[in-house]
Amino acid sequence: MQEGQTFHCMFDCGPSAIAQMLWLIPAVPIFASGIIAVLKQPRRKTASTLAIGSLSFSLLLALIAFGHVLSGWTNGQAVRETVNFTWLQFGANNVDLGWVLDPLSAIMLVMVTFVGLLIFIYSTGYMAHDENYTRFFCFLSLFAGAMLGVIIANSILLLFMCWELVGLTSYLLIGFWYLKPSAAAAAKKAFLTTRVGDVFFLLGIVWLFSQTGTLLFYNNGAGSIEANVLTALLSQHAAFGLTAAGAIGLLIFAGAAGKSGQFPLHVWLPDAMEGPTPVSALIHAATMVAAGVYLIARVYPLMQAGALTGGTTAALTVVTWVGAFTAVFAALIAVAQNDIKRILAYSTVSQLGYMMAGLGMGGVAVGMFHLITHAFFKALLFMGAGSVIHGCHEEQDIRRMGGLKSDMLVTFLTYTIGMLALCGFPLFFSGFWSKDGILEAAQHFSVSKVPFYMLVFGALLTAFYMTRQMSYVFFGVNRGAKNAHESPRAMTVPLTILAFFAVVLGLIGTPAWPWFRGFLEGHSVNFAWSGFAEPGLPTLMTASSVVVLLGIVLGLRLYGNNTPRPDESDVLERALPVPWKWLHNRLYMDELYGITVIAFYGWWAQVADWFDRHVWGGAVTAVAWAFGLWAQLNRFLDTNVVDGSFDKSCEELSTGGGLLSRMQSGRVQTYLRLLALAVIALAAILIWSSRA
Amino acid sequence: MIEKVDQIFVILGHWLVSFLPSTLQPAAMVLLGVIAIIATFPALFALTVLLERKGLGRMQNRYGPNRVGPYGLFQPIADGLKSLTKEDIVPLSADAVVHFLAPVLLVVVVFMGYAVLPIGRNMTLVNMDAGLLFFFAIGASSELSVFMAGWSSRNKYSLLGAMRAVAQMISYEVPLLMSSVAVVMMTGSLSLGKIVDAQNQYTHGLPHWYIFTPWGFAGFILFAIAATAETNRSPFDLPEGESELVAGYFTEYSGFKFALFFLGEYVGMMGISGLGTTLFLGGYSAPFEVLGFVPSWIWFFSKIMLSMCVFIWVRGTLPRLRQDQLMNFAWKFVLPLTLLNVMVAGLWRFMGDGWLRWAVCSAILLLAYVTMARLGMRKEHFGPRSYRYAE
Amino acid sequence: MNPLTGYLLVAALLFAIGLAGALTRRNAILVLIGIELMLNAANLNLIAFWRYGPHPEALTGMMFAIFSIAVAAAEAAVGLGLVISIHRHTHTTDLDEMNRMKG
Amino acid sequence: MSVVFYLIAGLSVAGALAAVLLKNTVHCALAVTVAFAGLALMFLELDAQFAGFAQILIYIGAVAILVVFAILLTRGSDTPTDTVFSKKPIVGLVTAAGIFAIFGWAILHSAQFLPHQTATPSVTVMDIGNALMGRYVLPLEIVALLLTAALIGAVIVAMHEKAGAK
Repeated sequence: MQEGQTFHCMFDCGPSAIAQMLWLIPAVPIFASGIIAVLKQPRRKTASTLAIGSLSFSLLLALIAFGHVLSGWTNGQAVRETVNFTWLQFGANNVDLGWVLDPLSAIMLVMVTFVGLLIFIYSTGYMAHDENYTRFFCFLSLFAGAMLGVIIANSILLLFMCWELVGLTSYLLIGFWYLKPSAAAAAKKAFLTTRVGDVFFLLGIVWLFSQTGTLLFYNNGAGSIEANVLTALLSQHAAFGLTAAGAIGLLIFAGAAGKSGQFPLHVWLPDAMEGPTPVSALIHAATMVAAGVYLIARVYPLMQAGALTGGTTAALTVVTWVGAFTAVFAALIAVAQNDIKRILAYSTVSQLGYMMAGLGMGGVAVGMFHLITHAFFKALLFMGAGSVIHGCHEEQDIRRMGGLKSDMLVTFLTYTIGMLALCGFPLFFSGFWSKDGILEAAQHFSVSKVPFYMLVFGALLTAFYMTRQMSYVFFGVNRGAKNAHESPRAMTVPLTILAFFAVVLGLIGTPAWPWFRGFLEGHSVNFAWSGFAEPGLPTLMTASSVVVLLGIVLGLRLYGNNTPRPDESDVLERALPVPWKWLHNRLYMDELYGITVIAFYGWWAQVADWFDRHVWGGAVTAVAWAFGLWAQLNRFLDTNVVDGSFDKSCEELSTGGGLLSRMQSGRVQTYLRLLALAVIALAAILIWSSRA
Repeated sequence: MIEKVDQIFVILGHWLVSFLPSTLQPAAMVLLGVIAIIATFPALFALTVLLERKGLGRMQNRYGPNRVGPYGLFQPIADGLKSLTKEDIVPLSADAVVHFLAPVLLVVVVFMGYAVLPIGRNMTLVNMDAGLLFFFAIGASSELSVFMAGWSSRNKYSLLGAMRAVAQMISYEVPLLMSSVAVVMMTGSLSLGKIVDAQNQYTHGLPHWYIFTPWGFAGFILFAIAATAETNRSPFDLPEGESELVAGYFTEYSGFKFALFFLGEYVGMMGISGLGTTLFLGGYSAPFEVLGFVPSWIWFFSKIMLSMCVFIWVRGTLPRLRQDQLMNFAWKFVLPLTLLNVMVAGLWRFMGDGWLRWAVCSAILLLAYVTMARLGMRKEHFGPRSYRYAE
Repeated sequence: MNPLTGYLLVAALLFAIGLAGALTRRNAILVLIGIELMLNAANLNLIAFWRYGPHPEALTGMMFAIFSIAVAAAEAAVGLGLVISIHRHTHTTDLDEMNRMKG
Repeated sequence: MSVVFYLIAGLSVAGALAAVLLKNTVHCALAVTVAFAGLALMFLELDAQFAGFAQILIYIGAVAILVVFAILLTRGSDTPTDTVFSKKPIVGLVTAAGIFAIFGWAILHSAQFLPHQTATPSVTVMDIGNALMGRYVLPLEIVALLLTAALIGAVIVAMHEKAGAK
């Protein structure tokens, strides 16, 4: 620890050793990334070993941190340890940075490092033949570090810095195959779209800082989202009847919406699938897109500020509506897509909508639980998709697959588990429990019942499009050109591990044993079957099970054994041609943006260009011409007036210098003697004058 | 009782001094100490020479001295008698005064170094605050005597040997100092007594010697290398490389003056071993807490003799370096590592307690060692030698 | 006699001797030696004033002397380097012959 | 004024005189070493332990050796046959004598105003270290920079020029 660093603590003690060392968790992967960056391209083994080793180290530390929080929790105290230090000082204000160890960050740390590590390992298999393997691991490692930085940040500024780093690595990795024009375009699109949200986020940060004077979340009661600061914020009023807290919350949510692909900033996420599949799995399914959700969870006290008991706030209502709308909207589009990764991408958008809605209606625990379970099964699905793509020789169109269940048994089994978890298949899969939590929260939502019905409809659609995809890919006959093959062990082993967790993770959040909620909210939990018997819950569980089964049955009926060949049109397309066309073209969102936002900017750019060429350019030319004239005049003066007098004075100087140079004999000792004599003279004068 | 045995020399000294009037007592005590040092170390020198000749003999598969006395034990006495009785030859063109002063100066400064070494508990002749600095200051003076010997002999072998020796001693004095600086940083004192006290503690019966830390271990190795070079011992014995320079700077010395040089060299070795022992090996402290009953001075002398054995062993094992290798090794390998070691010591000091600092510090040092060694090995191409003079 | 006076006199004497050496010797190295002597004399003054001055715990004179020693080391290194460099060009260390500005 | 002081002062002055007067350059260098050693002893006599040892380490251990090296490298170790003094040495001698006269006069006339602290200052190496790292840290850094510059400069100045580089 450096000096000058202050420690803040919630309890009687300073932060524990693990809290003080928490910075190592992001620092080590970033450091590894730096080393990999300077490695030569052929040092592939070194690069992957460094990346995996550093992340394993982070995982180890994350587990220790998690254990620390866990032991604190079992001893009946909510652990929240912060380490803060001042980064800059200007005027009376400090820019403080710091990190925090609490249940929220601990559980996210474990999730990100664990899923990340599996995907790193998977990447060694998936990217084995890529030329730029070293660069890939450099970016991946940098991403992991930045993401972990987002998680541990206790300062919204530090969070924003890491947030932008995460955005950068996302850009770099989407455009990893930058020679492909579509990848480069997708990278650019992702970067710009998320930037729109980030501008609002930055505004929110600035506003928050100007109102509270602190950037820290938690700082012994003086942090920006702690109770007394929030009370002050609530008394401030912004426009449209919002309090300052609500307005800042909305601005921050805009940033989160950009990163988490919420409507209307979702357009970049499906295109982001141009990146390598491990990237899609890690960044665009499991971790980065969840950063938005995590951000809302982190500033939840701010979003919730001013809510009456059982009530909600404007900010949370907006979050809920946007989330619920996105959930249905994206699920609808997913029904009519043919690219295996694109379906999963829209599914991700939809599930992120669920998380947002869960946060909005049910609080941190509900949304975060779905985030954690989703991270595992969606990473599993993406990696399974990657395995399929790999096995089918880089084929991504599901119409050209089929019958893979015998060729790729491990992939098939694990993919099925992931799919069932995503659909929320009753009782045995984690998705069921987490989605159920959201539905239950929606049922009790005080503002409106519409989000509940939207989410139920979304669940039906989810089950349907996943079944459709499964039928296309794994059932029926192979419609592709070549034979498929199973992927190497480096890819299947992580799949198996993730599949295991996709099943068992549900157990920590069942109504009978809401361990997860208890852990996050810091109260103790006991196992009780009676948890199932809460009023309305059995009905809800049954209803959602029925909806899911309905979706699956519908999918199987339509696509089960007679999946169409690539040249045929889809079953639904034949039945409902017009809606299909709309859905297949993603409801023309990109086109809408094209004729509105982009067209406007294009027009604006043309205006600016015209101004540049004619108005400013003309002015510059005129100035240049004037200076040219001035220079001509100067030259005339120089040659005739200045030079003449200068030559004359030089002659005089050299004559005078000749006289003086006699004194410069070049003998050192002569100079030294003169110096000494001067000293004597000076001393004599001094003494003589002091006597007088 | 144990205390009494440990302090036996101190008690003896006080008893002897108590016969004098009290005004004279401090001076007499110092005088006694000086006499003790001047008596003990030449005796050890004789023992070491015998040990060296025997040990080298065994290493080279021969017997070594075995004619004078049982097992050749009286060989040093015979050697001494021979030196004393031989004619003292001064070359005609030599600068007689300087020629005479050189060995005297060497022996004087070498013995002066012992003034600050803690030989045992309460057995430091002058316990001064800047003891380490004193030792190095005195050690630096011995270079001058080497130069005087070489220059005054008016013999090109002597002069070349002296120049080599002085260049080598100056070069290796820097790493020697730097590796000690790490210890000074950790102890926060230049006083050798305090350095020993800082190491004279035990956890679980194991000592807190600096050699048992990453930086201390690295520092000790570097110190040992620099000390070997500083005392012109093999494999750094170019100044007296007999195959090249006859006998280096003491080619023109014979008889008793030669014996003085010989004495100076060995006593200097023991002195620098004593310093290394004090800095890194816990000085007079026992290696295990349970062995604390053994008198402290026994430990000090055992450690010195052990390092003398290592000196002998190294001499019997390693071939001599070439001049350019010697210089490259000093400036491009040992010095950077000592500088790094100083930084690592700082890191160690500020990283708090725990396993992390062990891992980080060891990793840095190991990485630096491997990298530098690799770089050094890679660029090794043997071109023709180039000689540089000032003209 | 005040002990400080004694030290100051010795320092003045050494300074004068050093100056005489620097002014009269032909060999550039010996001129440097003379200058070193003068520096040392100044150091002696500093230390003596520190010792007998009113505030020895402020360490001012001592610090001056230590820095002066360090600067003198640098001066000696550069000065002797220059002498060697000049010797390489002109094959002399005689200051009377080194009267050209160009090497 | 103790006997020790007179002894040391005599040693230093004798060393300095020898350094200036001797013919052989190496003898001069060795004599100046004696003067340096005398001064170091004088520092010790003045209770400036650290400065004294630094004086020994730097002047005897480094500067004297450097001087000796320079003498040997410039082939100055042979005793010159003609005079060792430059032209018009009398001017230099008179100047030096003048300086000494003024200094001596000034010292003797200000003797009664000179401070006279008899108490031995209790300054440890620790104090010096604290002062160096505290109040005098900027000078220390500057000296470090200066020494680095001097090191590089000396190496470059004395470096063997490559053939054809002239």
